[in-house]
Amino acid sequence: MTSLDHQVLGPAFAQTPYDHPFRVELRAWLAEHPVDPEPLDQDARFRHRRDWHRTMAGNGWVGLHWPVEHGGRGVDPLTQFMYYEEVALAATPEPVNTPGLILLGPTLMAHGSAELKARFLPGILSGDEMWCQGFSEPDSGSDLASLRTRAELVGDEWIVNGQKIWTTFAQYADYCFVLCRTEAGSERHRGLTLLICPVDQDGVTVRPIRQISGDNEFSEVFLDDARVPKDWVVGEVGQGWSAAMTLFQFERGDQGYTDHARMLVHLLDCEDALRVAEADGTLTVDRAADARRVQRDLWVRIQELRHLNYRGAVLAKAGQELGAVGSMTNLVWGELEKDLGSAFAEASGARSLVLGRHDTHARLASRAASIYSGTSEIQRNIIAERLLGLPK
Amino acid sequence: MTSLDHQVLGPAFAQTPYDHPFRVELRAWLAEHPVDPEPLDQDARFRHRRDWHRTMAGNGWVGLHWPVEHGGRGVDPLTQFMYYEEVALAATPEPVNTPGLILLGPTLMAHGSAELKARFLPGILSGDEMWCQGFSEPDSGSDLASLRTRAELVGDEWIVNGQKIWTTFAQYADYCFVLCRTEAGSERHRGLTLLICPVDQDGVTVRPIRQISGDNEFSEVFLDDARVPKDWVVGEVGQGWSAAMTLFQFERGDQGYTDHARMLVHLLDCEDALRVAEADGTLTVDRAADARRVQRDLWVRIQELRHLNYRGAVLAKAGQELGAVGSMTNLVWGELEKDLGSAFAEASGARSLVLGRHDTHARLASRAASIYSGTSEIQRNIIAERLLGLPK
Amino acid sequence: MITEPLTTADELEIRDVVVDFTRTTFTSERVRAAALTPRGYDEVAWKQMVDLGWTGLGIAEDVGGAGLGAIVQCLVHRELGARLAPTPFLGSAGFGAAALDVLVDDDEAAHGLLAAVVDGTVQCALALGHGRGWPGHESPSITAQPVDDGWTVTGSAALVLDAARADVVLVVAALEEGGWRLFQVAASALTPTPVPLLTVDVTRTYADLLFDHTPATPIGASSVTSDRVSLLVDRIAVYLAAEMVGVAIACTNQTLDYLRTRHQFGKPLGSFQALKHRCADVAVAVTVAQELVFSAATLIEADDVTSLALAAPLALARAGEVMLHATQEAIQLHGGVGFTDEVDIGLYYKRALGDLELIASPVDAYARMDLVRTGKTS
Amino acid sequence: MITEPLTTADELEIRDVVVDFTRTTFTSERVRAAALTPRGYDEVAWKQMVDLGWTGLGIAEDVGGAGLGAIVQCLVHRELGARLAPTPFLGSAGFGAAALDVLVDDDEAAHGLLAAVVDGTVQCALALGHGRGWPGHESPSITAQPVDDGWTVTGSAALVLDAARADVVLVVAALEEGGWRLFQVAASALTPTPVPLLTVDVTRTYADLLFDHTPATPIGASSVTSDRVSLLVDRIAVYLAAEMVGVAIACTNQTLDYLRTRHQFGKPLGSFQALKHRCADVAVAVTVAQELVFSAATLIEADDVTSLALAAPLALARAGEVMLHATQEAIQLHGGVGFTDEVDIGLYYKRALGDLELIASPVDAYARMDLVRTGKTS
Repeated sequence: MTSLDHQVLGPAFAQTPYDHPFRVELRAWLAEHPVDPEPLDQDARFRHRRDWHRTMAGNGWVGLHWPVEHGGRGVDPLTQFMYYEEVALAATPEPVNTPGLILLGPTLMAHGSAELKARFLPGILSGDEMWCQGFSEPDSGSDLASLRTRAELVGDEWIVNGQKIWTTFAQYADYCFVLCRTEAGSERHRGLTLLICPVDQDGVTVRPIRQISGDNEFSEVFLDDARVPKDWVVGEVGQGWSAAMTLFQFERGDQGYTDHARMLVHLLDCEDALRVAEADGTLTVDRAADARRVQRDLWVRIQELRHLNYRGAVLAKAGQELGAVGSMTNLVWGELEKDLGSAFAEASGARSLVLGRHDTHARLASRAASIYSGTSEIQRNIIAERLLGLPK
Repeated sequence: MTSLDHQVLGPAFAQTPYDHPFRVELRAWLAEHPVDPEPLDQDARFRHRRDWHRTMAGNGWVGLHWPVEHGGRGVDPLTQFMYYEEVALAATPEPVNTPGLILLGPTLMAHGSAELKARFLPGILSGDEMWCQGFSEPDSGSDLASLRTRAELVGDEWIVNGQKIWTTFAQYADYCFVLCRTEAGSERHRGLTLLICPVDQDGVTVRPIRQISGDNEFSEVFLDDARVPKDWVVGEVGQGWSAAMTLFQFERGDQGYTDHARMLVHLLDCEDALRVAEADGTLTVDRAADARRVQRDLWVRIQELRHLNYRGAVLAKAGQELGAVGSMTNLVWGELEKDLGSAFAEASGARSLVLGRHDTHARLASRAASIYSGTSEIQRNIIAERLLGLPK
Repeated sequence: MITEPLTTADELEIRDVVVDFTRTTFTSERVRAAALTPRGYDEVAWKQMVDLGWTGLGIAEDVGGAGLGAIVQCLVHRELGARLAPTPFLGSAGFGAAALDVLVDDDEAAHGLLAAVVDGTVQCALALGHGRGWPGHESPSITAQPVDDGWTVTGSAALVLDAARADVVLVVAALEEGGWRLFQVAASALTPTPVPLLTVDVTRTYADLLFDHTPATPIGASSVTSDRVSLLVDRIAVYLAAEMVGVAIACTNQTLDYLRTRHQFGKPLGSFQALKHRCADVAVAVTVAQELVFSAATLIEADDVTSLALAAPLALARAGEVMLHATQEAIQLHGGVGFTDEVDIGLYYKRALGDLELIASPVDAYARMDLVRTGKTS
Repeated sequence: MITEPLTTADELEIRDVVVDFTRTTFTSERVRAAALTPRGYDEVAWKQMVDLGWTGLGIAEDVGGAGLGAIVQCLVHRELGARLAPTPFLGSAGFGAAALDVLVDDDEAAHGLLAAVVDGTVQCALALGHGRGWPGHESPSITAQPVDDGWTVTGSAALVLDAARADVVLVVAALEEGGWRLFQVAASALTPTPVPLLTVDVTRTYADLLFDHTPATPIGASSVTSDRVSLLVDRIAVYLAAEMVGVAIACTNQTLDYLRTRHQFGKPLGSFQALKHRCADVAVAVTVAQELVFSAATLIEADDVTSLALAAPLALARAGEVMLHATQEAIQLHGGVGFTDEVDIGLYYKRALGDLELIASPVDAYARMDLVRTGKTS
């Protein structure tokens, strides 16, 4: 009675049925464009993702939520919701250039000058120019407003000095959007400006940070007299905090960000691995039963994430504020991602200690999930204070 | 290979083997003195416990840790550890008059005058006089030092006014030890005095508080010009905080307080109930398997509590400070007691919704465990700040 | 909770009316007082609810209902749960009406009974003959036998919701030739007369029912399959889950109010970060559970039985777990008063304990979900 | 942690010596550097440990050990675990020596090998022929065959601790007539030569071992029962559990240091109550797990095999769970740097992952404990 869709993704939602014309169209295109699985090596993995981005972009399958005037299809959030489910079901490479596509692009559309839009939006969409985000600093991890990177306008250039950290895939990026202090002596949220900084210049040094997984997904970015053209300001000078808040809204509002469908597809692999491990004696009966229970709990929790993402899409479609849903999805996603990573490895028992395996890697890499996009602790603070009205 | 002792209580400890002469002696006495199971009705239950206390006391089996000069046997804490295990194994009624036996008695021995000792210690031991503790107040639940009950010396009597709350079994008590403010205008820990207040007088009104379990184990105690003889002061006038801290040390240091052996015996009943419920179809196979896993986890957690109690006994025997172990046992005990209460009821499924059953009652009553003897939250604060040295 | 799954203007308007009525009607005092009455529920309030048409909100218009569908029905269950309303709404207008709707096609008898449920002349209760949960491979606990002049039913059902004072008991009984059929048994035909069980939850009445060749009238012309009975359980599971989230939301909101106002160590309790984080976890869990429940309700409305078969046990299991956790946390976060009868938090906890046994425990609901997901349902 | 199960003056004195040596020797830099050497461990430190007599602390005096018993042995495992010391101590002086002690009675060969392990001339590893965990009803994975001039062994063992560079592999092989016997296999007799496996834990070496009619020398005159092999597993489980609590204690202490000093939002991180409470929970769990482990060590010393059969799997399971939880919490509580290679927290986590697979996962250890408790061991 249940279809494969139901088995993998769960019950359908009224507005995004599994036979929706959009799904049918995208499935047909994906069936005609098979793609290899992702390699383990990080550099190869990034190239693989970038190539796939370009393939999709070349066929109009990237940035569907962007307005038609900027090269998108102007689809509504519910269609975007289906989009992410379908590309995940087809086991395509993970999205790349999301800092440009999800964050800076839409922020530019809201706050950017016509010149900046014309200059940067096409490259983001096509994947010809890659982007990274320069917000966090060594001494302002969870407390963004305490940032100290400063920029000074000298002639027709901003001269930027400071240090960013936790910048995802900076080593592959062409541009970094940098939040910095442009008003000497300003404090907290005031006097900040959001600049677009070219990465390939003498004043910018990228030092990748080695993670426990062996990856270098995050970098420190040292800005030593880095130069930014005077007009490459997103929004107004001194109004960087407002631009950043707009940008965060997009981060939290993107229904693909907390990728439930990829998780559900991975969980299917995980269930397969468990069947193999139990059959060949790698796992005892007791341990396999335990792993099965864990996987079932994960399926349930991913359904929860999926329902939050759906709610987010429904609210976005209705033009409503997404902040609330965003903090919840971030929290739910981060904790879930870790447990999913562990469950992957657990499904194969001792084998997943050995390097060079996807499950080994996934377990280690997933430990960052509840930290790098705002720690779970910060999310809980936000939920308690802003959404539940508990006193500071 | 395993004996019933091992199956119920777990692995032996080197210093308290299951064939220890003390255990043998006590077991023999208990075998000769069978006792009915506890009734459900609270008044009947209290009488049942009190009667058993008197039976044991009459045979020298109460207050074994008290010095011989005060009617005890002066046994060391490891013997006391065995004592609690043995009376639990024999399914005897729960201890009663513990506020006197565990707390006030030893505090009197440390801080009391010769007159007070002679007047009160024999009645505590024999169970002829019952005791309760008057510390908490309506507006100073977890924050004892903010208490407001005041006593004023008028002639040869203290006149006490104020209100206590969460006083266990006050309705059955002859005396209440009351911490109150005797120095007008004093604040926090200063100016407090510990008084012995007779309960049966006009100035004392006991209002039992109905719990969600239907019991009235705790009471509000209203003190309206209650009278206390001038000399019924434990320790010095104005040094009540110090006396209270001594008393807390005894509370935390008593190895029977966190009654692992009773829990292990109850868990055995619980395992039996589960077998019955699965056999007669009350519980599905899945639910029974889940309940079995929960019970196994509980056995493990009770073993942990047991090891903490043992460590406490070893430290006490060596004359060392027990505060550290005490906060841990309180925390571990409270959380465990709740889960054990739920597991009792879960073992019989829907049946345990019906009133008049021990499991129904135990589940409801256990919700108080992590609150009334200092909330789990307060215990965690203490552990983090005092034991781990994390900043206030 | 943090999100409100009701979105249309109509839904929000009905919600406000329902909330207004339940808040003013089901005060703590009235709820506690009603528990002590002979019928065990608030008869005045129940009559008002019938007069306001609540018993027909989710029932089709051609039998006198308002035909507003499952979302509105769930909204009512949620809000009644939030107030621990002592009424037979769940057993009669929820479970009973659903049985008439799902198990009987186009039958005058069903319509007559449905109309009577809607207009309050009949209060019914539902006894499921396969036992608890969804029908599986166990032997049925209630069977039907044809006799000369009609039918009788035989068997038992434990802790049947709202059955102690029902006028009619609807019985889903197994037929000898296989399949199931819905019967009605007049309360007066039951021997012994069902007695209200004293359970932890004083706001609700239960009874054990015994059938011993008890005269029963079939409703509907034909038998139905186990799949159809499963669909009925799906439906009532969603209703119950809606009540569960109501319970969870209400006790969480009461706890948040307490933490905002109660001071200790010179600060509002709610400013302590450890408590904040626990509130955040509860609130997120409740919010998400509510999304699962109302999403399942939309599947009832869309008649998507394939998705509902997954969504209903998922919603019931998760709402049940979350409700239990929320009520337990509410007790703990209230501190001393939390475990006393002086606040209502304990009543919510005890309602939770009862609700968890009504259809299927979370463990059993998950097992059902797994069977559906892997296509292994009977 | 919060309590220290070592109590006698002798034990505390030895502890201070061991802690002093491990702190100064196994610095983060040296540990990381050793991982990159061909042997994969710190050979200088290992020689020092042998010279200091650590390889003989828990071994009887008549074979050249110090005869200090299981508590001191566990202390050393704990402190080496706390520093993630890259040495073959656990595999050789722990597992290997235990096999010689438990499985062989009064035999010159065993004593000779034990003495060689003590004086460091031989480094050994242990391959268990029943597979992982405690022996049960599964077919053995390594069997022994008598041949003309002696014995051979056949089978395999995956991820054998410290086996990549061992001189001698001790093999517990199944005999055709039933029972088990301990054999030694020279590393040079192994084909293919074992290669160090690259695992998540760079501070430790593992190898997969293959035996294909590999010449093997029996140690001891007679075979032993499964019960005796179980006793061996009990013993080494306690040693491993001691290492586990060392790992848990060290990363928890590093985390507490970090929280005391690192500031955010103008306050030390450690003053945030939600973090405090999580630290309290971790510290209590670690403290209790350590009590379980050292209590089991006293049972080894008291030769109470009945109690040890329960206590060992309990200690291993709980220490394993707590270690994993403590290392995961350490990463989270460190925030950003926690998941980088710039601090050692990740190394502790990865050691934990390895340790959890060495003998038995917590789930399997609990299953063993249940069998023992209910008297259902084979």
